[in-house]
Amino acid sequence: MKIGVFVCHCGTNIAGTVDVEKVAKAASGLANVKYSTTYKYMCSSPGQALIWDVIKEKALDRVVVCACSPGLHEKTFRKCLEDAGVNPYLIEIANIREHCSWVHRDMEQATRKAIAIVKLAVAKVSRDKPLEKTYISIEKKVLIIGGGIAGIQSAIDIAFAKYPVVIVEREPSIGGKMAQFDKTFPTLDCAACILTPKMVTVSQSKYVTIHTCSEIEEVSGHVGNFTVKIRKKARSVDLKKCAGCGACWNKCPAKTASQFDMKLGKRTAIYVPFPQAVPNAPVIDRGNCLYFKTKKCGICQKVCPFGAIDYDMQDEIIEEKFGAIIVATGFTQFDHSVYGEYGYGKYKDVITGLHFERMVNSSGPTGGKVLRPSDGKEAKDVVFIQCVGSRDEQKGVSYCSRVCCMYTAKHALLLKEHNKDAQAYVFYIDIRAAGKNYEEFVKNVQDKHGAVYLRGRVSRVFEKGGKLIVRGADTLSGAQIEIQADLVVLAAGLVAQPDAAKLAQTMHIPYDKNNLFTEAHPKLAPAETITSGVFLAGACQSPKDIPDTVATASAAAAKVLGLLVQDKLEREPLIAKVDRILCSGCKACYEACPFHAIEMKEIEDRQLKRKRTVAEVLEGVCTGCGNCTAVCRMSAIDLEGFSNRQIMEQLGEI
Amino acid sequence: MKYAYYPGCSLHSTAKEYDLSTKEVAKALNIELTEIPDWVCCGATPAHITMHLLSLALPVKNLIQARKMGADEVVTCCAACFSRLKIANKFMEDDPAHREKVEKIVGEEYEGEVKVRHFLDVLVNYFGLKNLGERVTKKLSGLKVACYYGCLLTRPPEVTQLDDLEDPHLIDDLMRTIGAEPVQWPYKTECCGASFSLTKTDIVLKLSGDILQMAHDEGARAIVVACPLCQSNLDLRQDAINKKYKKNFNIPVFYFTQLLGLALGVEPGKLGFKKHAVNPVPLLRENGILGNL
Amino acid sequence: MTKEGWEPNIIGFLCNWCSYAGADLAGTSRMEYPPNIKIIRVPCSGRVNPLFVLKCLMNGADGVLISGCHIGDCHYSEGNFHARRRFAVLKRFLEYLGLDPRRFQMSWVSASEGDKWSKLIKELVEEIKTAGPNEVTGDD
Amino acid sequence: MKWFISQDTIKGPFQKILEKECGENVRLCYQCGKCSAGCPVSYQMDYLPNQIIRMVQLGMQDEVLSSKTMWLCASCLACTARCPREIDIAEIMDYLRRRAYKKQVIPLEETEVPLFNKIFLRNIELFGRLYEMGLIGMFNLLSGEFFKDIFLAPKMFLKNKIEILPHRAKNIKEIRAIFNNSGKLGKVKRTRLFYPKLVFLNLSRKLIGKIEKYK
Amino acid sequence: MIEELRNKVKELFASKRVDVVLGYQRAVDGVSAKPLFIYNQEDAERLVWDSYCVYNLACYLKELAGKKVGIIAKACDVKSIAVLLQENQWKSQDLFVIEVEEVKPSAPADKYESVRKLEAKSASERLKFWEEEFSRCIRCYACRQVCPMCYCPRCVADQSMPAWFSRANSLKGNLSWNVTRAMHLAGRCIDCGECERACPVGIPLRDLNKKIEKDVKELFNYEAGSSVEQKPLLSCFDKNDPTDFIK
Repeated sequence: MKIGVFVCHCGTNIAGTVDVEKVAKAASGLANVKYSTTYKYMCSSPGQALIWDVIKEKALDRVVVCACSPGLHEKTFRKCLEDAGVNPYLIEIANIREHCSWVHRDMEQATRKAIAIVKLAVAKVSRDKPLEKTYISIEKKVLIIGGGIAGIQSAIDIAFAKYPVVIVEREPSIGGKMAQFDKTFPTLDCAACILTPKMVTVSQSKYVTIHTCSEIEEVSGHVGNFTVKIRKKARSVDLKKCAGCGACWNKCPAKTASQFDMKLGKRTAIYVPFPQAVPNAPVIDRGNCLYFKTKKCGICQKVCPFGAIDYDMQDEIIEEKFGAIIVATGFTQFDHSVYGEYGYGKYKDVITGLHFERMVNSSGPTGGKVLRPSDGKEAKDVVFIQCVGSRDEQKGVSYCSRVCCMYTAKHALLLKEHNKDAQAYVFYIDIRAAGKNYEEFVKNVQDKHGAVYLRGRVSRVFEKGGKLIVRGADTLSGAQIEIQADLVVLAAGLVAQPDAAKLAQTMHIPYDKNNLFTEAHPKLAPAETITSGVFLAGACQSPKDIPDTVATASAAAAKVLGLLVQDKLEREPLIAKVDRILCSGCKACYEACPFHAIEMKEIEDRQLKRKRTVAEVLEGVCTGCGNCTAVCRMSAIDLEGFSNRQIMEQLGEI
Repeated sequence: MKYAYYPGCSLHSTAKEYDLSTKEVAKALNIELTEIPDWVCCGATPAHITMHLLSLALPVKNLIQARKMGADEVVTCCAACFSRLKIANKFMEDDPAHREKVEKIVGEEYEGEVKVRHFLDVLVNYFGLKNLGERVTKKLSGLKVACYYGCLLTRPPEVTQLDDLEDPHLIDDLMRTIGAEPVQWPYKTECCGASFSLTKTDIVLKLSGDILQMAHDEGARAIVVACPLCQSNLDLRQDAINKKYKKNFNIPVFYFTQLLGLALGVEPGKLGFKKHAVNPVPLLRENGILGNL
Repeated sequence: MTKEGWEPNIIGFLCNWCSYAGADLAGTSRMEYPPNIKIIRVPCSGRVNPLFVLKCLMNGADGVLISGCHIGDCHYSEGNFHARRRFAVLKRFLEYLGLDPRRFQMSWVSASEGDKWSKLIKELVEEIKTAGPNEVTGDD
Repeated sequence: MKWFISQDTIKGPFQKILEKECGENVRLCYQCGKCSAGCPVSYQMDYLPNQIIRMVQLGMQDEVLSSKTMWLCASCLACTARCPREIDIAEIMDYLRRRAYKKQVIPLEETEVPLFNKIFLRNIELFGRLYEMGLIGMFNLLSGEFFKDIFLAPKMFLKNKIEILPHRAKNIKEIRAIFNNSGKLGKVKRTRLFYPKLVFLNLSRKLIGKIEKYK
Repeated sequence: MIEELRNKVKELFASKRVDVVLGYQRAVDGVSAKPLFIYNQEDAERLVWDSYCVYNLACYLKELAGKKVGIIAKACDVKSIAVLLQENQWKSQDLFVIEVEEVKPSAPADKYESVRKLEAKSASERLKFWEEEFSRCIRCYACRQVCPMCYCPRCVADQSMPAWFSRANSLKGNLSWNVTRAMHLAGRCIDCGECERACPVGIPLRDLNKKIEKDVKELFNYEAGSSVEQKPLLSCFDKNDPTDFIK
């Protein structure tokens, strides 16, 4: 074994307080150290050249560099070794700058400590093992959970790079919440006009497969090789045969409230949620279908020219492999029925933002008229209440939903557009219009469209004489305000999907107290999760408006592509490894691993002539935290790069 | 069913009829109410806005009295007393520091919580509407009433834990059970001016006026209450309200116990209708609930 | 009981992501602290095997420190939770055997807590100084 | 209502004192105004509840204690029940009143309530239970509203709603003790000194009022 | 009673559900009992069961890996079996547990009395006490041999890469071994007492195990062998585990 020790001056940063020559000399006395020297800047190219030369000349097989913190130049020197034909993992860094020269003043003390540090490093390097980077194959296919604007955008970006994508959507059509919107702030272009083309693009792309009426059943495996079970709910309509002619839903006798129209309108039991639906094929809502309720009727089957109706269709489970997963499950609107002071959701004329979106939509249930659900009269005085559910620990969530200020302003404007003599009153606490042209938009709504903004939360809403009495305050003028409104629109906040937590658990990704999925790093990795290979797009991570959603969707797509373009996935070899001979299969490591990176495997033991189970590390999943090694009583599982031998050798040096 | 009974000052003066009718109803349903021996005032609002500790000490004093008579549940009818007693209990439970001080003040230990119940609670949730219904001998059919709960029955919810915060319904349920027709109206829990009866009469007139107006507009012929202060503000001050706001309200304000009493066939004379400022008899006659008194 | 010229010899197991970086920060911000601690870098406080601690004490270390990320900050999300439980047991047990509690300590130091780190070491060294040298009698 | 606030006021101890003594954290308030919106008496207040909270946040003790607002609070708890930040505003109002008593600051144009409370409690202290007749009489006398509710009185006798004579509690001693102790423990000034001041304020106000009418 | 037991065992063989059954037989002294390996119905006749049957039969399971085993189990045996199942050393379908009532005087009022006594002593006193105890250790590893939980293919004490601690019969070595042994039993030892019974030099080993048993009960409300489902003590955690000892 030939170890070389290279001591860096780092200008005066180290040499100023540490007698580097003395250190080099001391090092040369250590076991297996064949050579030691110092240099002004080891990280500089001449410095690296020096190391290179010495390695060649003295045929060194291990190196210790005494310099700055490994975080800074460990990689640099690994590279240097590799170039010199030595395994890059046969190097140790002795941190004699951050942990020595910079924190001590007394030269003698500092030098003594530096030598101690070098000893530890030499001890460790003497037990280093040559390691090879591991590579795992990648299934070149992407799963996107959620077919809203986020999922669609990610799909488009990935398909554009010619990689296959599978979108799993719970509803009968993709499009998500955006499909329900009328116009979009601040530009006021109509949501459908900008969404539909994208929906068509994905549906026509030969790289995209869309599973509607489908949900994730089970996820196993790891980055590069996920195995996913998808449940395709019985649609009762054969997509291959159906041409979307509409014969069936035009004849269907069973009517029920349309969820897409927030129950403001009706639909038939066999229905297409909205005209631009993708796929443009109906689905049978078995709960309301006469055939399923009474076994009578069956009209749709009779009238279908393509024989696409299949009452006996069953749920099917598809199992597919994916290299990466994008979670884009979006949000749901806060349920305002907890607000007793606003009528527990019992007042017909107290509606939410999403209701309003459907109302002002010219193809919506009211044909674009703002009408009172109670009596169908046109609404003149409309009160908008912001922060319903948001910023309210008492009844809702503590966070700000970020989009309500903007969509409320938009609603106030649309109200005016749809009815000249209508008046909008907006109760707000703070206006949050941070975004390109957002502030301008809100000001414009106030200045040009005469929306009255009142700064205060509404205390109570109640019905009297066919009107809604709204009791609020304007804290700016210090006045109490009572408004007799025809319609009250609650800017209900954005919250996680009801089953978000369940999904997170099946995916092994963390989520916060509001069931929003947690990103890998709040600033530097907002689109990743700590589970490598799983990414986040859109509002499932936190409330977002459309531009931000699309941005994160593309970000996630970029991350995924970065992954897929690798023909093999390179993994640092600093991961856990099991010695089967020592392993008793007690599962201590299996239970302790935070990443589910350990499997129990049955093997044939030739000596004992019987089967026994042992632990096995999933190289792709292991992150090298080493937690498993500390619970292994028989030290059968060990961590490369920080192995028991390396550390025990260091402890021998104290 | 046995309970210790804490009437509170009002029920011995301005709200005698409440006291009477309560006892009558209890008798009719053989719910045993034993008045706490020499109980003292709970301190009401003046106490807690003047001396915090006193506002706890007085109720606790009474609760201890109740303990002494071996009761572990106290029934009260006055919303204010109800609230004060409950708040005191809460403090004594959650806050050892206060507990210590208060016990020092009262000079006695308060071991264990004595549950505090409003009579309404006892009737609806313990005796049960079904049982009540079976005992009704005279349905108060056709009597349109506005059930008025006021502030302290429901607020603060975590203390009172009695009824829905924004849309309470106990009295409504009770009224339905005895055949009356409660109107749906939005002022169930608005404030009547309460303790300002003497000091800020003008405020009382306005707030109580609004309430009467709303009740009238929603088609109620009478108001049913469970709080003596509400009753006196709405009833005694109705004249003044009419004068001040040029109205001519003539809306009797009943305690729920009075109407319940009638429904249970208690002899009307014992229910103290005579004590009302707004004479309820005509209305009751009109609805064929009363013959000649 | 302190011998002439004796200086405490302390071993610190620092998790790579928080405490080691915190110690680096103490360096970059030139916060002085006594040179009695030798640092052994581990990926996570969860990597530290109780036998390491035992080994240190047997090899005559006067003090052992295990330092990781604050609860909730663990780079591996759970490592420090495991470490906390593991060493709660070990600490009590070693003290039961008569070990001076000051000799085995644990701390959470984040990557931004250079000041906490230097303060911690100052205190630690003082404590160990008062505790005196670790004298496990006998030899191998 | 224009003030000048110096940073000394803002740094001042008032907010902390309040938090310590009544256990409510006013810093939680983000001024949404829901309390003021639902307050039944705010139409008579000089500052809305949310403004009072804001003033506390800014340490404006004098302005707060000399305001009418807390004396007009009917303790209906609508604010407390609906506060999205779960601040017990009513409790804060109570506290402010108690503090006003302690510091003996009473807004000149708002004296009945403070006086009434004192009389009420005295009444309890004397009789153990409320003696309405005494209360009304004493209050009217001291507040200079000699003939207030004069028209109600006979009605109430007739319906013997209120007794002429007080009920005498047997355990009156204990009650006195309770009052004294809680006074001592709660460090509340229960000196009668305070009365004349209040009474005087009242009478003079009423007198001026009457004279005004006379002109 | 005993007949019943014998029949149960015979029945197991009759139905071919086991290769061997672990039980007790009378020892040569005609009084005490020693383990009995039953391979057929006849052997079953030698089965005995009384207050002299103290050994934890679970210890012998180590040697029977891979077979189908019936075992006569008292309370403590049952617990050890629970741990072995929890730790995946046995599959429940390979074990037929015949539970029997203990015919032994009931456990003392406070099983941790001795531990508490020691805890009450000063640190230096404790150190002195254990140093004396451990200095007697002869590293015969009998404690390991009899322990039902010591089933590691190769014990760390015998490993050389790395050598975890000195194998020499020195105080340090002895101390290291005994600490390691106790730590490796944390949350696993069910206090059957075999180790202490087996120790030729009479080191109060149970006082080591019981200390940890007591602590984990206090700290994490964890009890070894209380269920097969529970996770190993040191492989799981609770967000609210005690944190006060951390700076």
